[in-house]
Amino acid sequence: MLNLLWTIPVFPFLGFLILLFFGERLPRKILALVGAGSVGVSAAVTSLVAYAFITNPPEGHAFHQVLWTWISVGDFHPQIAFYLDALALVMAGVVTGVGFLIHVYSIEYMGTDKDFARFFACMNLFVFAMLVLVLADNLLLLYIGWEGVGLCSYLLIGFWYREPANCTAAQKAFIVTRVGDTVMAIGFFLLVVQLGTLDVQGLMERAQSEWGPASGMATLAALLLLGGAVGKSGQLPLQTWLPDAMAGPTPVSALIHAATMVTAGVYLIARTHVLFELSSTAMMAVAVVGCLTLLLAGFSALVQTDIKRVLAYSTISQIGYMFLALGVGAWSAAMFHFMTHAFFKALLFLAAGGVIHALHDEQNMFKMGGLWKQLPVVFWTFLIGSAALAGIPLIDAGFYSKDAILWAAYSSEHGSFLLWLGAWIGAIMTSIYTFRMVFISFFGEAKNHVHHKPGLTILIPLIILAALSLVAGFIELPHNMGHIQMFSHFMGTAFESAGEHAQTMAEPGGEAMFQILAGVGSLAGVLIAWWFFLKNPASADSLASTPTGSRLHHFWKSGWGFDAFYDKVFVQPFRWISEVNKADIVDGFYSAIAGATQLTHSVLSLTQTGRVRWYAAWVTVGSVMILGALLFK
Amino acid sequence: MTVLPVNGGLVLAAGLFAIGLLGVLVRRNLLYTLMCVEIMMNAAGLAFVVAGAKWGQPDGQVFFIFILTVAAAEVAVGLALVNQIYRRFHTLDNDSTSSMRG
Amino acid sequence: MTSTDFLSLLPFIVLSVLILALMGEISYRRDHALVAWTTLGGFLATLVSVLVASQASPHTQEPLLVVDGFGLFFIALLVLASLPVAALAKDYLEKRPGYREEFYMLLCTATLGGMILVSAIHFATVFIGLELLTLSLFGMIAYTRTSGRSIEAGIKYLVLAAISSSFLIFGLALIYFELGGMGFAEVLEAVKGGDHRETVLLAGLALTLVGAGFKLALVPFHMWTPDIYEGAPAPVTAYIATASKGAMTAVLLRLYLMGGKEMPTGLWIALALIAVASMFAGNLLALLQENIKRILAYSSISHLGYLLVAFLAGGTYAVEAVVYYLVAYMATSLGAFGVVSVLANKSGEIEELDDYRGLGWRHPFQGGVLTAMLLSLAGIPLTAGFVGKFYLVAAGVDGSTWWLLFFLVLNSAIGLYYYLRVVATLYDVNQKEESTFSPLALSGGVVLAILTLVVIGFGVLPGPFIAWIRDHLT
Amino acid sequence: MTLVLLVFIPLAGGLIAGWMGGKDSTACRWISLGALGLDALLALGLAFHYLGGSGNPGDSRWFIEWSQPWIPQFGISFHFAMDGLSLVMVLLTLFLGLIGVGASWTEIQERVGFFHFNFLWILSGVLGVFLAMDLFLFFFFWEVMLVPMYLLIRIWGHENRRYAAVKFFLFTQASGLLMLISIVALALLHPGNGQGVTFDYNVFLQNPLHGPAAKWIMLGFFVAFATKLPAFPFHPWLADAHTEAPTAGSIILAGILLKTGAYGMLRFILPLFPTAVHEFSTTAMILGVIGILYAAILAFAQDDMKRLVAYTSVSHMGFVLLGIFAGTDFALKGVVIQMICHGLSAGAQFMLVGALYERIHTRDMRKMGGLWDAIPGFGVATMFFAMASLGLPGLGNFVAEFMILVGSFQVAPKLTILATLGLIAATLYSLRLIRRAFHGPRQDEKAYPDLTLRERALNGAFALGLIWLGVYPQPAINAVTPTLKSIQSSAATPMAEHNAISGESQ
Repeated sequence: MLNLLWTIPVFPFLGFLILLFFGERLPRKILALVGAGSVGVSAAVTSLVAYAFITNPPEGHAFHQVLWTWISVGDFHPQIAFYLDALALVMAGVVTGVGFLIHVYSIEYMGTDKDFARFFACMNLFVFAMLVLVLADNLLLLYIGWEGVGLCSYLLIGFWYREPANCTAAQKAFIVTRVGDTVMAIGFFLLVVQLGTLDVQGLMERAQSEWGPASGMATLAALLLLGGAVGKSGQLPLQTWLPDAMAGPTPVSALIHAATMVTAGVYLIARTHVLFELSSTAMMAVAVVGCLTLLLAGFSALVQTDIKRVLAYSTISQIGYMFLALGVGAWSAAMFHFMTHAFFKALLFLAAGGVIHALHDEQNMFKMGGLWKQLPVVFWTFLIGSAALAGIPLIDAGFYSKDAILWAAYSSEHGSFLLWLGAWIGAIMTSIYTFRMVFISFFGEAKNHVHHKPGLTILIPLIILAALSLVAGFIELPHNMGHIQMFSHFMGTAFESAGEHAQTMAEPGGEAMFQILAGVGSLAGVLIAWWFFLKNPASADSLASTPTGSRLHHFWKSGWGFDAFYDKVFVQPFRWISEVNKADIVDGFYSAIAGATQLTHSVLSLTQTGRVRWYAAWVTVGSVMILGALLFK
Repeated sequence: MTVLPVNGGLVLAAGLFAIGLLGVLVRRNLLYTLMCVEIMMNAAGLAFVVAGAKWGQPDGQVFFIFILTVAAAEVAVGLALVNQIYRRFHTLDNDSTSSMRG
Repeated sequence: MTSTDFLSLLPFIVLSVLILALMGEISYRRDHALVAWTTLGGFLATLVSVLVASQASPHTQEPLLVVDGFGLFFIALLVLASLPVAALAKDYLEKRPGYREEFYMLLCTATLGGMILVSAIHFATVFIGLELLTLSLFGMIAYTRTSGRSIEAGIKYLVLAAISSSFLIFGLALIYFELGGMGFAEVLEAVKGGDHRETVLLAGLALTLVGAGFKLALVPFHMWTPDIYEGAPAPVTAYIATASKGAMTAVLLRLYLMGGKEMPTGLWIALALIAVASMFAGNLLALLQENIKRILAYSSISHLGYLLVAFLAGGTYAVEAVVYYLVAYMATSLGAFGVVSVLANKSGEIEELDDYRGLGWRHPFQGGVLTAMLLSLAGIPLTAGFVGKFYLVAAGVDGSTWWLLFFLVLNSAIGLYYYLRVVATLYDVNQKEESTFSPLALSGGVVLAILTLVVIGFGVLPGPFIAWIRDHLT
Repeated sequence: MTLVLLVFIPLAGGLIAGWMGGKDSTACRWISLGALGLDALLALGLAFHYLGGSGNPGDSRWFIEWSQPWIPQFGISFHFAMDGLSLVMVLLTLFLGLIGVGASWTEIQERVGFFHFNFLWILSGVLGVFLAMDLFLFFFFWEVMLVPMYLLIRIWGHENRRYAAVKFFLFTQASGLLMLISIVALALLHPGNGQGVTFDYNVFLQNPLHGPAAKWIMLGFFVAFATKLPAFPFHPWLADAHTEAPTAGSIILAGILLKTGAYGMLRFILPLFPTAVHEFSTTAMILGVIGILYAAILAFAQDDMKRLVAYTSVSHMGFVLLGIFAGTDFALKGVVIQMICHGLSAGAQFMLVGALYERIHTRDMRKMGGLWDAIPGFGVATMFFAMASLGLPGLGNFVAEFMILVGSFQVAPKLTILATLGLIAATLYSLRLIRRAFHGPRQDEKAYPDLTLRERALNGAFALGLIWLGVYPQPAINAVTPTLKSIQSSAATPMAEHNAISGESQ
């Protein structure tokens, strides 16, 4: 059964090919069938494989499938090969499962778009690339998926390419992530040159044996990989592309820019965790990046007016949590949060998409309002998603996964109070902005008319995801609340070399207090949001209209000025140089030579006067010169 | 003492040559040009005679005869051409025979 | 006169007889075709006589002449260059009014002068040969006297040639004054002997060089070239470019072989400067030139500059290089001017580049030949010019004259520009309709075809000829 | 003899095609297609025989060798030989040649015969370059291809063709003459095999030249190859030539002619002048890196689509230069893959631009926009090759650039990091091209025909090649491994001695 592994990515790829070559000719029903069906088959195969993997774990809790040798140079033999362990399986499951739901959702959501086929082609290609990414057994193959998802992200953000702003957003996404990718590529060079392989397992072993802890080389390599991870996952300082990426259709935002692709960075670090563990500096860097990002994004999310941008910033922020978890060595907590986040964030996006769809592409929250009556299913699912995002205690998955991270941020050997505090403030912020969104969009007076209600293909995925957002948390409960460790045990097979730091440090009494703090924090956030945005909206406005307030508001809304900064420092100088040198200065040099030659020609031509006396004079001059040369040399 | 007059002959020849050359350079009338060329050739001839005298050989004078012949032939052709030029351009100004240039 | 004398001088005698025969023929009855065919036959007979003479060579006619392999080779070369000129002239003069027959006599006397030049081992002989050649050229250049430019060219050449001859003979006089003789061997001996560098001798040498430089159109004695090339009838231009220059080159080569290789430094520097200046002046002047004959004239200046590089390099390959290059250059120039000549129509020659637009499409043969010749001048592979350039480089490398080589390369690049300009014009799509080229006559066609074959043959299979040069000339 | 046939079939085909052209253009196209097809079959036969394993060449350096004296006085001979590197390049040449004929099927309507004559002669010259193992013969072919290429640009090119054609010719010819000096100098200064002067590659190879002379000679070669490659600062000819050439001309210019420069460096510079290369390598690598970035910035600034693609070639060839002079196993293999992949991706891009020009009659991207709407097939194809060009993993260019960069990282990490920025720059210009031409609102509402079946097939061939090299480049790598190994060993052995000597003196 495990041998079917290679087919998991193949189905979406076949779907892509069919859609690419016959997309123009096939009827929409077939297109939908191919587009969503290929992912569905893939999801089914994944569950078969998962079943086999869990019931009958392969040796070493990892399954390795080599298709062929890709390149072979000297001792370097990267293969086209897949590697399945718990980590990859969870990722693949989420990618295919959530992916399938989103595909189904898209059938209706994109149903009237004239580029239906292109949409599904890109989506299928994305799923293929993402699966390659998560199943790759070496970093080079991972890089195929890594850049492949980047390409699909670009294609889908710019899906409505007739709108220049969308194109710009797409380009920005590609370029910014490419910057990270390039840093990562340099990391690969370092790894190949130093360790001679890119096979993840081999690499980890060699890193441990050749570099040992606290090695500068390990730090360097880990930081370079981190560069790639922050690019893809929208973390500081490369987070600027993600909010703009919302220009794509909403299912794209759900699948690529919330559930799967943007967590690739998390996956990468988890995959190479051995390397990171060799360097406490790198670990610290990951944690700090995560912590700062979650705060920054949280504040930015607070002031957005576009519902998708709120969700985008919240995605950045939540991935910040995952990075924080990674940085403190809470590997399985990070993956746990990844999984729950995939469910509830996909849900939120899809639900938001339902709203947007119903209001004829209206994304501004302040033009919504009162929707809970008109779109009850959407409202309730959205509310569940919001609760999970905000981490409302006990009832939802988000609480458990986030709690695990908060606890680890404090208790792990890499953790600290400051990290916890940041994460805690972030949690409060999360719940404020989440419920701000809920209150503004769904409550209050209706400012817009619902044009058409979503159909079943939209609602069913919502309901499934909502259910998952609620129950997924119960597979991993803190030891003082049922102590279920299904997930971390399962994950432990992938992280066994690392071990879980959080548990070893745990002091029994402390954890409960932190859980209470977390719960209180999120509930307080809901209250604050209720006060400012539903009960007493004027107070929020007056707060924002003070000079400091409006400056802060603007500052946060523009994502802390990163865009402007990058524009000044990178974009404009580059444009300037390219514009100045458009005609190629070097060419000017050669043109100057050519010009000088032609000038000489004209001057010399003047000497050819056609007058015999002038010619005779030159004969004379020449003879004098030769005389001179011979006589007075 | 005997060398000096011989060298003197050479100097004279050189002077004549220079005069002829200068004439070519400054005179515009083609006839004068031809005459000046003639002077140059004869200057060279004189130099040969002087040199022959230095070595006590007849070769110098023989050569002078060659030169005379050549000069005569050249002038003959030259005058014929001058004739043609006058018919065609109605001038003997050699600066004006410069339709080809550049 | 012994039989050896007779045998060895047979080429001279045959040609002289030819001149006499032509004179008689013309005085009896003017028949252009007959005279032309007689000339061609006579030239062929001369070629045969060269073979005969080679049996008797080397044979020295002290102190003036030598008939040896070297001389005979160049005699043959001169005759081979004169043959196509005669053939081209036949077509060319047909289209011109006036008497045509005397032209062939002048051609023969000029060639005889050239033959004397290449056999000379004494400066007196050089003088005689040179003047014979030059005097005949006066007539040839101005031959189409209905054309103002022809006469203008004639008088210019006459005046300037006479001046340069004066320089030459004055120089000779000085040499004679110093040495009491003008044999090549004597002069070279004196020049080589470092302690004997009398001022007068050096001055004589310098003035002699002026004469040679003029004939070879080297800077700064080059100025006559474009005007005379333009004004002279195309076959004559071809002759000046090839036979006249070839003969003078042969003299220099003989001097070089007899010991001029070890020239005084001052002379070397002067020649190097002349070479570089010639390359630059020739190429730069040709750069944007619009008259094809002037382009070729300027290009000939630079080509002689290239040739000088081999002389100056003085390595093992110098002589081979010069000979090969000269032969290649002569064949190519004959071909190029040959095309101009066959294209000329009744109203005159077609020289403006603009008129050649689209020639390659309208007259593929003429266009193709001209293209081949231009590419050979540019030194593109598959042509003799390429091997020639290779040879020059080999000689330069062998003599380690790196700077000269550098300039050579630089100038080749400049040269390419205008050669290509012409080639491109030939294949330009928007052709000019009003220019009416003469249809191709048989003799012209045959000449061009043979020359093209030679140019390409020497480019593709240079081996045999190189071997021959090595066996016979060095 | 097979090798001679390989070179002479296109030559003969060109003559026949040129002769037929006046009468029947279609026949003439088929003749050139046939001649190239025949040649390609021949080459494929060789490939199967020698790379398929059955005809293992044993320890001989060459698969086939053929030699006939040509100018024995200088030890010059018609010496053809083929090894893996040559074979790969020959295959690439013929592939692109076939594509080129296909791409000009409808584009060239005037003087079809002469066009194909020139086209086939160029290919013949290139094939000669890849197979000649006598330096004189090499130079001969090196130059032979120039004139037809010149005419190709000059006659069938776009608006500014005169300028571009002359520029192309002058740059390559001037640098070529420097190489001629170097070749002759090498032949004359080299001790040879004891039988007088020789131009034979094998002789030089056995006994590489050292010392100051070697340095200067090497520079002569370098300038010629760097101009052809082209490397900064010898690149300005390329933008004009590529932009103005007809499509087929651009394809083979970018696809093959540039590769002759890289090939020359691999074949001649590295093994023949090991010590000189050792001293010079840093400079060359710096030039390579400058080229990568400089050309990328230039590409970004262009409005003319073809010019943009042209500059990307310079940028990509910067990687080649970097890799060659890094000289490691990785880098050299990457260089070969890069040569092939760039041939394919740039060829395809030029073909697309050409096909686009046939439809909308402009290459100015300011006049395009939103074309995806009108001609989605073009959009997909352009996107694909733009991605290949920016080094998307999974396509050949990525493999190539990755290997080159790893290889150069081994010897020059800092330079390599700079070079890696080229990947970002490549993204910038590639996306800009897509953005300006295919995305955004339409500029006009005219309908244009999308890719025809013929064009789809040609693009498909390119795309398959790139994908194949992207996921399974091993056959190509294996084919050139022995060659590169011997290049490296001849480059390394004397260097080791050199180091040993200098080590002792310290």
